[in-house]
This record gives sequence, structure tokens and C-alpha cells, in this order.
Amino acid sequence: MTLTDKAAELEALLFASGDPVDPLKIADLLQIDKGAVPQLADKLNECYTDNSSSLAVIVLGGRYQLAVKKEYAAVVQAAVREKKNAPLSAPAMEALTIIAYNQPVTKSFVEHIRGVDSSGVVNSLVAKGLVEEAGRLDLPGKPIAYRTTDTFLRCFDIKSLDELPPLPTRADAASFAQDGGADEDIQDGKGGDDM
Amino acid sequence: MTLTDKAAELEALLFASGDPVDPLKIADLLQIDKGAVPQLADKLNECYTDNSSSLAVIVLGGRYQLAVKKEYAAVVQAAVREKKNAPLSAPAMEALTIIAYNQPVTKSFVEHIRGVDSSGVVNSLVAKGLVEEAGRLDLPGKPIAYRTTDTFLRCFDIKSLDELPPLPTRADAASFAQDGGADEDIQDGKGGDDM
Amino acid sequence: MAEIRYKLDVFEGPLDLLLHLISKHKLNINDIPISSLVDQYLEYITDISDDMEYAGEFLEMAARLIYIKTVSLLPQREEGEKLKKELEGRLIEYSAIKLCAAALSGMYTDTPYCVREPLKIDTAEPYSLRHSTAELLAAYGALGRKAKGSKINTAPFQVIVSKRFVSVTTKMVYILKNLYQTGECTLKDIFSDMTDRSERVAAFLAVLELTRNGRILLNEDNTRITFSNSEYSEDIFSDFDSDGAEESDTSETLNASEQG
Repeated sequence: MTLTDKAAELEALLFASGDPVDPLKIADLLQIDKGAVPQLADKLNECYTDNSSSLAVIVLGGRYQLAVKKEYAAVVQAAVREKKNAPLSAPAMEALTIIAYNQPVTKSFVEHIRGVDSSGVVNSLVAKGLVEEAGRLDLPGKPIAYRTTDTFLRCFDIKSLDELPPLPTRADAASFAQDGGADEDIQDGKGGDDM
Repeated sequence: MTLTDKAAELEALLFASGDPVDPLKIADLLQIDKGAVPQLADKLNECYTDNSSSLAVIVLGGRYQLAVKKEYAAVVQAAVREKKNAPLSAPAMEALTIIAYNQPVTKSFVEHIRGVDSSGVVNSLVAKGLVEEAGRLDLPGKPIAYRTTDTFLRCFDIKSLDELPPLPTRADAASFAQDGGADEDIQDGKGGDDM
Repeated sequence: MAEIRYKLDVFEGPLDLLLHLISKHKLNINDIPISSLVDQYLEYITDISDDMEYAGEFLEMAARLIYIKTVSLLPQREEGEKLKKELEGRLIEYSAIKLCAAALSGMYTDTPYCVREPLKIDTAEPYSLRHSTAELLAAYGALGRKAKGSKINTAPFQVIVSKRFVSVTTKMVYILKNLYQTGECTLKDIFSDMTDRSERVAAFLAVLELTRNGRILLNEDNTRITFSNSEYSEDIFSDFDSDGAEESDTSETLNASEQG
């Protein structure tokens, strides 16, 4: 299956951009109707599948990005010597969860929910590219707010924040605390505070 | 025409690497014979031609790189220009303000004033051509200093730095602190003196 | 101490410890019996007060619990109830986050779709959007008080950056010059008026170097130095003169000691 001119142009555009591109921008640059963008992306993807290409167009937060299929992750990681995504520590996962469900939020909000200083943890999430600055809030001291990034979506394999699992209800959370869902971990002492 | 497994792996590898890759490294990563690399690259290219893809494998100084065909140069240029012209984010505007009014300044100075790591933001300003390096300061570690460029003057439609609007005076700042609820520190006028 | 630290390291913080105690003692999180929770909590952290920095957050929570318990004993119980509800709310909220974090961590993949860096093309076209300078002022305002940054003052660092380096060669000349006049001298004499560390280190290395190449001799208890062979004395300065970088430095020292 061969690409149409416009599909090839889309490929070139996404290849050059690297980062996710807004459909409006795509429509503008390719001089096509905005409504035609998803179709064009599908076309490109079909073609990649037909030709057993390693590439795929993915959608992240409504924007389009050219990426390597997951099956080829091993060979790519070896090539770019990118460190494999180190598993996130428990504190980092807690902070990330708080930011993901409440964004945009400040460090002190994260700290309030966790009950411990969380500045370092949030900084490490920023360094990992999972979280980014989202301007300042109009509060005393003008604190910086944080939000999750496209990389966050990619690392959790979801297309948009809507796909995050629903927050547990108050009742669930209360009963979890009571019957000690976390208990076993505590007994054998592998809480793992290190990042 | 569909890709073989190895050709698809080669595609994935070149795609993610960006820079030209040495054939020895390719052979090593794909676990194939070094002699088979040119053939594999040809195969990939044939496939791209057959499918009217916008991509092509090029050879630069004996090394392989995935690139966009010349016919698509216009679209690529447009994409890159678009990227460069992405509007300044709030953090970028903050960093630019700090540099504009205090130049020449180091990254750590910007970071100190903003209260968060600002290295990435300053780099993006350099990439946009709004800010440039201005030698090193006579400080421990000889840090690089940054200053604004002519592009900066053009973008803000001023002829020289003298035309930057004056900063609020201490009295203004104090009243600002009162409405905005910012800090007492302003009163004594030596907010962030320490490095 | 290490043991306590280990015991607490298991928890993410005081809230985590409280959740643990609540589940361990099967307390009702929707109506926590504050008194028994306080006791259990205090028992848990009883030994950590030596290490305030580490245990600060745990101790703060202890203080809070005790405060809630205290106000609950007052005839006007509203405040106690309010604080207790607030704590219960926080605990439930934190518990929800922990649940959710566990679910999310199952979704985290260490082999995501790989993407690439943007194409690096020098368009030589810099940023061209137009802004008004008012945006700079607005950004300045958003910084709040912190924007009141003063220029970098390099003066305090001058001491560090421009610290004098005394070359070993200079000191070798200085020592030999001393020996010309006196024939021998004590090490103490050499170091006596040197206060600068760099100077002392250079002098020490100079002694070692001169000893190694046989121009001076150290006595048995390493307190006095003497010329080992006077016939070298003529050539010494010509040796050093070839060392261009050191030249001016050296002659200055010579002039100074000649005058003296």
C-alpha cells in the first residue's frame, strides 16, 4: 500500500517535529481541513501496518506524534543507550498520582496530601520529564504549579488523562486503610524510600 | 512491499538515533554481519520508494541516517520554523525578564530568583535566539553568563535595553505586596541578595 | 538510633504511619478514637526525639495528635471534633492516593513507544513573534518579591577566584638565595614568615624538589638544610630563566631579597 502525497507530507512533518503536533497546526501546515487530520493519520498508520514498518503514529492528549512501535523498544533502547525507565519509587509514584489527578497543583499541595516534604520528589519527576511547570498560581508567594506531560501519557500508555483509572471512592479508601492493604509491605520492611 | 524483521529493526534504530549511525554499531545491535548492513539499508530504501514514503536512508561519511526526502523540504522547514516560533511559555517569559533586567547573569542566578531549576528554560531561550552566552563570570566554577540578543530587542520592539520599562519602584512593590499578598521582604529591599 | 530510623524508613511519613496503626489496631478511620491513636503513635516514635531533623515531620504529627486530644477534653468540644474530622479527611484522602498510586504503578511501562529528537535544522531564522514589553513587566510581577534580584556581586568571590598561586620555582629560588647568604638555615626559618597556605605548600615542595635533585641536604632530624655542592650555585639561575612563565616572578623575588 502506498502513501498519498498528503500522508507522506504528514509523515515528513511528524518526523521533523519529533514532539507531538497539534492537529490544528498539521491542518495549517499541510493546507488541509482540520477534520481530515485523523483520517490522514489513520491512513499513515494503516500503511505502516501493511508494510510491517517499525513506526506508528500515536495520539497523546489529542496531538500526533511519530514513534517506534513498542515491539522494537529493546533495539532502540540499546541504540540510544537511553537508560531504561527506572521504576518509580513509592514516594515518586505518590507525588505523581497527586499531580495527575489534581493538576495543576503546587508542591505544597503535594506536601499537604503526603504529609511530608515533597520538593525533591517533584523535582525528580520534572527531571524525568513526567511533570512540568504550568505557570504560577495567584496565591500568596505566587507558587509554581505543576502538571503532567506527554511523556507521562506515553509512559503510562494512555492517550489522554481521561484514561486514568478513576480515583477510589471515599468508602473504598477508608476500607483500604482499615483492612490494611499496605500491611504486608510494612511487616517485611521493604517500603523502599529511595528514589 | 513489506519490511523484513531486520529491516524494520534497522528502521527503528535509525529513527530513534537521529544522528548518523556507524555500520559496525548497526551490525552489533541487530546481530547481523557487518557486510549485510548496506544490503539491509538498500532494502529499507526500496521499500520507502515503493510505498512513496517521505523517508529515506542516507549514507553520510560511511554512516547511516534516516532523513526526509528532498521533495518534502518545504514541509520540514515549515515544521521546524513553527517549532522555533512556538510562543514563549510563562516560565520562559519569567527567565527572559530576569535575564533582561539583570544581564549578564548565570543560570543559577535565574534559578535562584525563580526558585526552580531553570536550565531547560534558559536553553530554550538560547535556541530561540532571544538570549546568548556572554562569556564566563569571575565566580567559582567560572559559570557562563547570558545576555539578551538583538532578536530580543526586535521581538519586543525596542531599540535598546534602555527602552525596557522601568521596574516598579520600592513603593510600588510594597503596594503590590499589599494587594497581591506577596512578601514583607520587599520592604527592606534586599530580597534575594545572596546567591 | 539506626534501628528507629529503619523502623520509620518503612513509612512515607506520619500519615503513612497513622494509616498503618489504624489498620493494625482495626480502628475506625471514619471515627478515630484519638486517645488510643495518640498512645500507639507515641509508642512508635518514642525513641526518635534525639534526631529532630530526621524526625521533625513525625514529631509535628505527634504534637498535632496531642493537641487534638487536649481540645477534645475541653467542655467546648467543637474544635476537637473539627480537627479530628480534618485529620480523618486527610487520612482518607491519602489512603485514596496510595490506592491509586498502586494502580498507576501497574500501568507504568519501562518500554514505552520510543520517540525521536526534533530534526536539527538551522533555519537561521530566530524567534519572530512580537511581544510587548508589558509582558516582561507582567512576568516580573508574577515573580513576586523574588524579582527584586540584585546584580551578581563578584566581589565576595574575588578572594576565592583570584587566590594567589605561589609557584614552586619561586620558592626554590627563595630558599637557595637564603642559603647563599647564610650557608645553612633551619626549616623553621624558611616557614617562619609564611602565612599563606599556597606559599607554605610551595616552599615545602621546593625543599623536597631541591633535596631530590641534590642541591640541598637535609640533616638527620630534618630540621636544617645546607648546600650540598657549591659548584651548582652558578648555574642555578640560568636554569630557572628558561622557565618563561616564572621569569618575572622570579626576578622580583631576587630583587626583593637583594635589596633586603
